[in-house]
Amino acid sequence: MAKYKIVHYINNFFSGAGGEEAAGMRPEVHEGAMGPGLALLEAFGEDYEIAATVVCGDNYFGENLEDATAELLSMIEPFKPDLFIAGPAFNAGRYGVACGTICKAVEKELGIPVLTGMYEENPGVDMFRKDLIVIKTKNSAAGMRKAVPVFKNLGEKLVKGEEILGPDIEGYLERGIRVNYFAEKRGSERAIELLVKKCRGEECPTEYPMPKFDRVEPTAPVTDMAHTKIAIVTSGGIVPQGNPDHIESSSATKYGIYSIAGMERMDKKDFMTVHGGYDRAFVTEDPNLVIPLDVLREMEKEGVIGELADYFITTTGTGTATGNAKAFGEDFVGKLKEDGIGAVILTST
Amino acid sequence: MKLELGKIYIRDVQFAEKTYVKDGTLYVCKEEIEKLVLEDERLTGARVELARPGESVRISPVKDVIEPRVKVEGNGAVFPGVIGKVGQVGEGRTHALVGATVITCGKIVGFQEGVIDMSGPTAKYTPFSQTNNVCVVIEPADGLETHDYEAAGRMAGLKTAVYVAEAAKNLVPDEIVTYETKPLLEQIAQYPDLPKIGYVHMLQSQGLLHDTYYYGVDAKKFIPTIMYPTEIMDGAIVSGNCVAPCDKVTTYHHLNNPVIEDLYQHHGKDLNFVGVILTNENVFLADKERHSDMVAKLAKYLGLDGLLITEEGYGNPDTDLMMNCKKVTQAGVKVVIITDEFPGRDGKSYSLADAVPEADTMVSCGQGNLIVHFPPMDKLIGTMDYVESQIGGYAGCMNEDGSFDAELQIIIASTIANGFNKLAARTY
Amino acid sequence: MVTNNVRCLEKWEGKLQIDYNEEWAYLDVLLAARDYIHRGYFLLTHPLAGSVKPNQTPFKSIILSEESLEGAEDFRDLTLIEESIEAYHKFMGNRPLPEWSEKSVEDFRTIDLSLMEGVMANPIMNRR
Amino acid sequence: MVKEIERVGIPVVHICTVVPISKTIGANRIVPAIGIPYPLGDPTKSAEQSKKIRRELVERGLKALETPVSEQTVFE
Repeated sequence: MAKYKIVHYINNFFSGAGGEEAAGMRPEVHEGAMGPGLALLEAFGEDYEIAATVVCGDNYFGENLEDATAELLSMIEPFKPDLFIAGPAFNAGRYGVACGTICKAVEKELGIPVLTGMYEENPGVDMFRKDLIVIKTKNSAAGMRKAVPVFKNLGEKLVKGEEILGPDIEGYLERGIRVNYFAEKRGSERAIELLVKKCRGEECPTEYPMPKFDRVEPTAPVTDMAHTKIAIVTSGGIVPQGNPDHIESSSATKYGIYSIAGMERMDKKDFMTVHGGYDRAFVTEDPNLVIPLDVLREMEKEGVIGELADYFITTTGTGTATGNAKAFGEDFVGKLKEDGIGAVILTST
Repeated sequence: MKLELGKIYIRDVQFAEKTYVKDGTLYVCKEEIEKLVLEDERLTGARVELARPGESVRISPVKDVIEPRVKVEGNGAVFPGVIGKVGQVGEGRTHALVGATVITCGKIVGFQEGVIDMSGPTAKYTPFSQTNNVCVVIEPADGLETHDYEAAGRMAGLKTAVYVAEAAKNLVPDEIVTYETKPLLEQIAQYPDLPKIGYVHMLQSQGLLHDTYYYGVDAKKFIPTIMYPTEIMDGAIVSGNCVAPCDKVTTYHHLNNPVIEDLYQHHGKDLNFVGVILTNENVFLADKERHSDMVAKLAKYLGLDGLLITEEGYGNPDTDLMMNCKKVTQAGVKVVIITDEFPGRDGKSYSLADAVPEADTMVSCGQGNLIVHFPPMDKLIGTMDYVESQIGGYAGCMNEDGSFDAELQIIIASTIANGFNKLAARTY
Repeated sequence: MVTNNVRCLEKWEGKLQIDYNEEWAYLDVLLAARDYIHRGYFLLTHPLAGSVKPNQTPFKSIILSEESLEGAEDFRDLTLIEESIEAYHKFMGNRPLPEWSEKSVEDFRTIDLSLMEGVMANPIMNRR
Repeated sequence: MVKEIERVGIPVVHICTVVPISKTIGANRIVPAIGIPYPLGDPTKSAEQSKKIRRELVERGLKALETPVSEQTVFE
């Protein structure tokens, strides 16, 4: 009988190429097992072989997500593997993200089962736990020995299409999938038992946790406004005349960053509003009603604030999905950080 | 208020010349039931069929399920204000044909009617695969308006149940269970050291196909009130709705409310069951705010230490559920919620349409989006014409051999959110 | 009232300000209601009223008002409408709306109309 | 957007007309604006007055940024 074929993904460090100095290495493919793959190979036994090991530097992967994924896929595909394993990444953040990304791509493009492993605080866990089976590991490579049998057990089940049981039984991180089962007692009885415990102040674990309420803790205040660089962000739909980037008047799918360098105030000759949620007449006449550039310039001169960023960030708030707005924020905060912005004034109509 | 429930166990159902019970078998007269049902000129067809546990039988689309019960001693009659005269119930003695039901089915009223399989892999999801069912297949008059058809179907089931239950009136029950709740002050004094526990029973009340009746009063028109738990056992609450089949609280489930039954089991042992607060699930947000305020007020007024909340339906009622939970918790009363889940096909989405942090203790009755396979059955009671459009079904889900695939939510009471079943869900 | 149900339009045209569009899908009605909320309107009826899941019925009617009828928490309406939109996507992702027969479509109009009739019969509507 | 800015540790003040929306989206420092068609200023008054109002709002916003808060706070 032919052996089941596995392709294994590891990073620069585990391939022996080196640490930070090798993190920029491009994807490579090696026949057979190497590094942690040797322990996996031994555990899986003689019915399995590690046909190839693919390697990529963590930084190269992180900076070239799409290219790296495509290159790796083209290296993996010819081996026609039955199973793909990445990592485990333990607590290495960039490695974790790389493992998750490549696993997801392999599963989607090649349609084969995939497995990875991480320490539960690895940032890759939250990004991929819903999509992948992520085996729970310790936070360092010292946990490899304990992780190996879990990889073997789950890998075999995946290859043979057997039922994957709960996370605690199998040793992977909870994916958040709700699965039915028959309890020993009916729901009303279980509820009453929980209520009695709750009334006694005892522990009463819920069978169904509420979603996490996404709140962000308030940041510490600005302590030195006179030396702080401020940026303006708005959902008021102010854009340069002609709306060059075609930001929608409602249900926006994009945002824009536009220069205010050298301007003393928002001039109606330069700017307009595309916001579809309010009577635009006043703002069309005076865009400072949404972007208070005139007064901020005064304050800049007076030394009340340190400096004003020479651009503003804008989108339309009305009808815009919270998911889109969140994505805009995630996208532009990097720029704010890079530009040394110390505080933001966000205006909305 | 004290009620003796005389249980007569039914292990088989057969047709006969007249309706009676002998040695655990319910004999029913088909002709008399059909005649009774057809007294309503809104219905032009009525056919009685029997379905027993283990038979290769499928019943669909099911409107309501009712346990036959009859008042033997004490005030009033079952289903007061609907079949019986308006009058206080919940005291004296009532006989029940346990293990028998009346099921109404037939041409669809709405899309929210479901399936019962008496055997096969899906039978385990519904309690009615274990009961001996007298099925009344009804046919509406041509052009009958939807509201009228719903009402006619509802009455047909209740009338049949009352008719069948007459057979239990003069029998000696196999078992008598006594339930008692005293007036509030006495009840609290009876077990002063035990936590005082109540139950908030939320009734579906959104409009056509979404109504419930308390002593005949349309639940969307009442304000939250207090009920003795035994009232419900005499049919004070009647289902007039077809929410999603899986979480439909049939009249059978009102008569046999599991929370009330189990609270009585614990009564005097580790808790003091004080009473039931009835409330509704209206579409008006002002009603929701007002009624959840009132629920919290009543909970506080009754001096409760803790309470359970159950809902019926998905979406709109989730908001009532969460408002009730939040406000009752803020009033200082401990809450446990019983609910079912709709996490989407991949099982990964949040299951309810609303959420509050106070809902920190919930019991799950399973998730209804799971796809299950229904093999062909030898006999069909009702019609399969609508399977593709029933909730849980989908276009192309029917196969030529009579088998089909559908979401679990197409099965009557499969994930009923009052904890009647053992089905639950956990996170993988 | 924002609605895509012609029978609601027929019944209350002239009595209520009705934002009706035959072309609207269920989601469009939710989005229209959200836009009203963004403009300061309050929800009077629950966006998912009916418990008919969004991938079952093509019809949706929602009543809003410039005045709030109750002392609701600040973010209730916005949360409700966003949760409803999320629920819509969840169910449609699960399984899209079937191609109903005209008879079924009419039944769904009736159910939606009936929900709104219940609302309109509520004495609270007379307050304004 | 406001949450994402705050998440990376940049203090942010939300000057907005509909305070409940701001609360819902999770802003921690909120300054109520004048009105939907003209959040910062009042064009129905003279240009000087309108600008004065704008300046006051921005000053309030800066003050909010300089104030320690432990939960969502509206700076009236």
